[in-house]
Amino acid sequence: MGKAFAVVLVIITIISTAIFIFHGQLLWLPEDISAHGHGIDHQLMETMAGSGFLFVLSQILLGIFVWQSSDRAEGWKFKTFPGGARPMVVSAIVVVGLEILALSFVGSKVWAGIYLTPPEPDSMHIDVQAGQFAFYFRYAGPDGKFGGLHPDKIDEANGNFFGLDPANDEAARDDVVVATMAIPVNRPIFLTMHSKDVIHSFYVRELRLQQDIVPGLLIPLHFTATKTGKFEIVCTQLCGLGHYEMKAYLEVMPQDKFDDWMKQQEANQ
Amino acid sequence: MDVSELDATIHAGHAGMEESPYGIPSGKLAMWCFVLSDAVTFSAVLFAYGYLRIGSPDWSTPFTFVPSVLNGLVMTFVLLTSGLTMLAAVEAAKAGRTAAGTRWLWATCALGALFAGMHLMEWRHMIEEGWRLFQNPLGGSVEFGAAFFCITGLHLLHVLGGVCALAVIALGFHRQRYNSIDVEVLGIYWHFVDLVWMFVFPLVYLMNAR
Amino acid sequence: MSEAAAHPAVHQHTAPTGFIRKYVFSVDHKIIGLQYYGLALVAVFVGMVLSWLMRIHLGWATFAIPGLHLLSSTGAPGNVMTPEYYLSLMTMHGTIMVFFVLTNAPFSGFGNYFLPIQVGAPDMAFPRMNMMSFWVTLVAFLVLMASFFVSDGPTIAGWTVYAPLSAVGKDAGPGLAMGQNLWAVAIAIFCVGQLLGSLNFIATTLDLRTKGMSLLRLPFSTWAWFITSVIGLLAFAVLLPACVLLILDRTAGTSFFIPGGLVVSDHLQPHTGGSPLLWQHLFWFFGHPEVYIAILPAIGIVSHILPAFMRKPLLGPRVIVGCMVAIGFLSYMVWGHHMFVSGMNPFSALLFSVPTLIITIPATIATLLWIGSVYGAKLRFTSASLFCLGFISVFISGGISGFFLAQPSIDTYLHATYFVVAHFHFVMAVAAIFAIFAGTYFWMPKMIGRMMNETLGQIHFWITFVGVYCIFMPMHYLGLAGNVRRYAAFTDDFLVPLIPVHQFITIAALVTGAAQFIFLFNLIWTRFRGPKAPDNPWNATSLEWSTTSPPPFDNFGGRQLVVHHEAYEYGVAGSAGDYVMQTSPEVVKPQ
Amino acid sequence: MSVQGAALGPGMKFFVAVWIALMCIVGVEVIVTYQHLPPRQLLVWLLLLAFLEAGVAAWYFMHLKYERAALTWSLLPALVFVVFMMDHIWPDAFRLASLRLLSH
Repeated sequence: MGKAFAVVLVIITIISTAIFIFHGQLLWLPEDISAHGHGIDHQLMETMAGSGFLFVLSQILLGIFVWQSSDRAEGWKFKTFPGGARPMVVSAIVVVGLEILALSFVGSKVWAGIYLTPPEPDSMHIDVQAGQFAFYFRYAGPDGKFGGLHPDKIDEANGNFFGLDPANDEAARDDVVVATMAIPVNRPIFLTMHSKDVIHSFYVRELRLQQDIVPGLLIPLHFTATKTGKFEIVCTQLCGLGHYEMKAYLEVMPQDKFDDWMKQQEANQ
Repeated sequence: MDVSELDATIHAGHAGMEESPYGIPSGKLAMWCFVLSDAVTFSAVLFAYGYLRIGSPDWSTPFTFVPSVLNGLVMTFVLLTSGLTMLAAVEAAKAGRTAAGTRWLWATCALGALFAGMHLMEWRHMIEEGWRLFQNPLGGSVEFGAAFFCITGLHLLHVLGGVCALAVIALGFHRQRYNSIDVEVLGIYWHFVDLVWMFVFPLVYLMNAR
Repeated sequence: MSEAAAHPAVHQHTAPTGFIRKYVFSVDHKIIGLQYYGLALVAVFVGMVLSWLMRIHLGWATFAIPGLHLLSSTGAPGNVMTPEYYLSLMTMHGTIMVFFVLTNAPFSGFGNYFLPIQVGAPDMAFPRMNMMSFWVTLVAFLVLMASFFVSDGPTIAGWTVYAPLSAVGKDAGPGLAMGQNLWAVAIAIFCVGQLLGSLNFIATTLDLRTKGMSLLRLPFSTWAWFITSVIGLLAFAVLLPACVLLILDRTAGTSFFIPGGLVVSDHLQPHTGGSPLLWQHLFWFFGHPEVYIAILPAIGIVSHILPAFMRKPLLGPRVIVGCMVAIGFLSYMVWGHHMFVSGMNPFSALLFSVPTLIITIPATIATLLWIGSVYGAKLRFTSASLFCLGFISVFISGGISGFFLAQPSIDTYLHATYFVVAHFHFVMAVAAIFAIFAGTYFWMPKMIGRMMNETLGQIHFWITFVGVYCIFMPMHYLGLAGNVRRYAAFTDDFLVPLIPVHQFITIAALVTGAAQFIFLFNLIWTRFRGPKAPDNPWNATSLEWSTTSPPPFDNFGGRQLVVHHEAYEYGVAGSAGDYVMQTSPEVVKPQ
Repeated sequence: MSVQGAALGPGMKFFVAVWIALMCIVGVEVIVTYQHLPPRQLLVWLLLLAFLEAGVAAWYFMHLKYERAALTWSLLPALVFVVFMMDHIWPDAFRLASLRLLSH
């Protein structure tokens, strides 16, 4: 019975770790298209290596010890682990402690680099509004100024998703509102995000970014996309019955194509 | 086994039991634990109040010295005095002076009721001024009404509960159904209600004084 | 609370006669323990069936589940689950499992039954309050269940019921009118029950220890229950006002958690000035300690059972108790790691990340001590010991993934993906459930006086053990692939290719779930047909084994026990036998 | 320590003195309130006084002084610890004010 347990345990361990590694992409990660993402991926790899090692080690150890102690002779006098509890405590504190130090040092830097740095001064500013169950994106337009928000004026039927007031508000008149977020590649982007109803979340796997959009707050987020393509922006914060299909597309395009796109959008407004 | 007898067996280092680390009756220990957890409850509410206040630029501070703060002062005086009478009750109970103990308990009960009465009067006054859980007659943040009525209301509930408990214990103590330990345990609760007010008064009244 | 003040520690020593007083409104901690266990048993099967339905829907979104419309005609037209109904089931699954299974069974259930016995007390310190705490909990459960039968069904806000989705009322979606009210009320009631229970546990552990039962001689399980009750005392005290404020937001028009200018389904909400993050802070301030309320008793139970089957004491018993205390402390310093990407101040994220990582140290120490204790042991393989070993394995698997989620930099990618689901199911749910199973196979002979069937028990173990790995390991891969959780169906381009994995998980879940009915059958069969259990079937040492199975009304038949030994003296050199009971007067020669 | 727990109090006279002291603290609080300090300073003062007042009340009125030190040393650290931990919400609260989207 004990041998069976040990064998099963080892098999489980091997399969589990194998599937992590021998898969299409390493660790199943999607490609990273952001300037900061490599830091996160690197951190992920480090953690995977360290904790994967601990995982295999402890599972295998458990398996071995169980195997050994499965069928002892009658009247077997138990043996204590050499050194008793001390090696356990020491190794745990040292090994895990060191790993923690290493991880939190590097990790904190990565985190700070993304969330605690101000956006580049020349960033392109896009205003994001999330609502049940769609994202809308707003570009300042030629005047470079955003119009004010008036929740009471929100009127989805007539496409006034942000609650703009072009009648009395200069800045609002040329705001470009779209349902797909197009950005130029390698250009720093600065998002100000707000929600019109409940909490939503802005998640782009390939950007390695996730940020909840809290109603009543103006949540800042900034990044730079380094690869062109079309990616999905999905909501990761439970926001109601349509949560699972709340998404928009992020189109990263070369500067010139972006300019054309923007002209077209301004024409459509 | 009768109450005091069991406590005696537990806490007087009876041969049958390990001695309790605090050397107090279980009822008293439980009341202390309850006070601890209740203190956490109150701090949670007060923290929420602080959190919302910091987040509201348009916070209004409506309390003038007369009547609000003055009224609060008198209420504080009443509650502190009730604490004193509670102490007298405990002392008397311990000294075995049942009649005196009962009288002091009733006195405490009366003061508690008086406090509750004054509090409700004040509420009525503010509601007449147009304060609601969701409304601010001064046009500032509505969180003031919410915070005020919830915090003072939570405290008021504790006072009313205490008043009922006082009445019950007073009756029971008079009939020898409850002993001095019960009186003391109730005392801890009553002083705690008093103690909470010591934070509610400055944080909810004085911090919002004009 | 004047209950406690009015009647400190009343103990009847004569069993009540009459069914009602004896089995229904009983003040006997053993009956109350069984009642809690029974409640948890009902709850766990309800929760499991819900998870089945969810899994089937995730694997085959258009599959018509026969008879589903009986559960909710609006939620399942033509037996196909609607997205909102999926969310309802998900919410109820989480709430039921966390509150009424993981908190009730290992803590309130086993704790009520065995804490007084293990300290050598005739009953809890406050039997009436004990009874009250159970009935309050039962009411909470019924109120929660009632939300299945209200017109718009249970809440869809998830078990964390984040405001404002949970606070603005019916505009936000189905289930958020009456269903959400019932949820909040039920949980508020549940808090009261837990507070009463915790007071009782603390007073009993400190005051009712029999002669010689010094604090250091308490079994691990008692330590765990004691520490857990302290955590619960302080944690539920925060959830209670939070729920009350939520109820006020929903019914009295306050705006604690609702900011101004919200337009929900084209209605401009009347609220202003609140903060959704405030709810998250209050909830997780309770929520994280709650995780340890679920797992600490499990750790205690496993540490209590293992030695009996290894025939040797655990390594560093004091250290293990120390680890439990440390974990209890740290549990209050880390709640913000649930909120890394919630819009909370990014500085705080760093603040919360470090203690979160530090928690892994006591956890690792405990794990290594278990593993090291197995070395050189003479293992007896019963269902109980197998589930203990399984516990260690899944506890490792679940704990490891904590390394990732504790770091904000990685969490920003993995947050709200199936990686998180895998993590907390392994470390909290499965681990705790394994401990509950171990406890059941170990203690049931004492609780109902009959031996459970070993063969069935071991079949149950093998299917469950392999099953949970098949269910939850793949979820890590899904998470790393960016598979978002709490989705009723996977329609995003990058999620569609992952559906086969979900189908595999679903099949595994169905099989594993089915295996639980073996356990249920075993339990019922044992209750009525099982062979009579001896007083000490496992040759174990702690006090519960020095009384009859099941124990008499006052636990020890009026005997006043005296404790002479540590809780786990197995294979003691210098002792005549293989083990020394705590109560045995035998003097062991020090070697 | 006898069964009665706090059997040996110092007598009512002393408690009356404490009661007067408490009233004085409340008086000071009110006086401080009307010094027109900036809110944060006022808060600090009021909290200090409130903790002092509460401490005196717990120490004498609630008889902590007359219990074993163990009781104080079990209850107080627990409460202080939990309240201290709750303080984690402040950095967030202040950020909240700066991120407010709309006037209300």
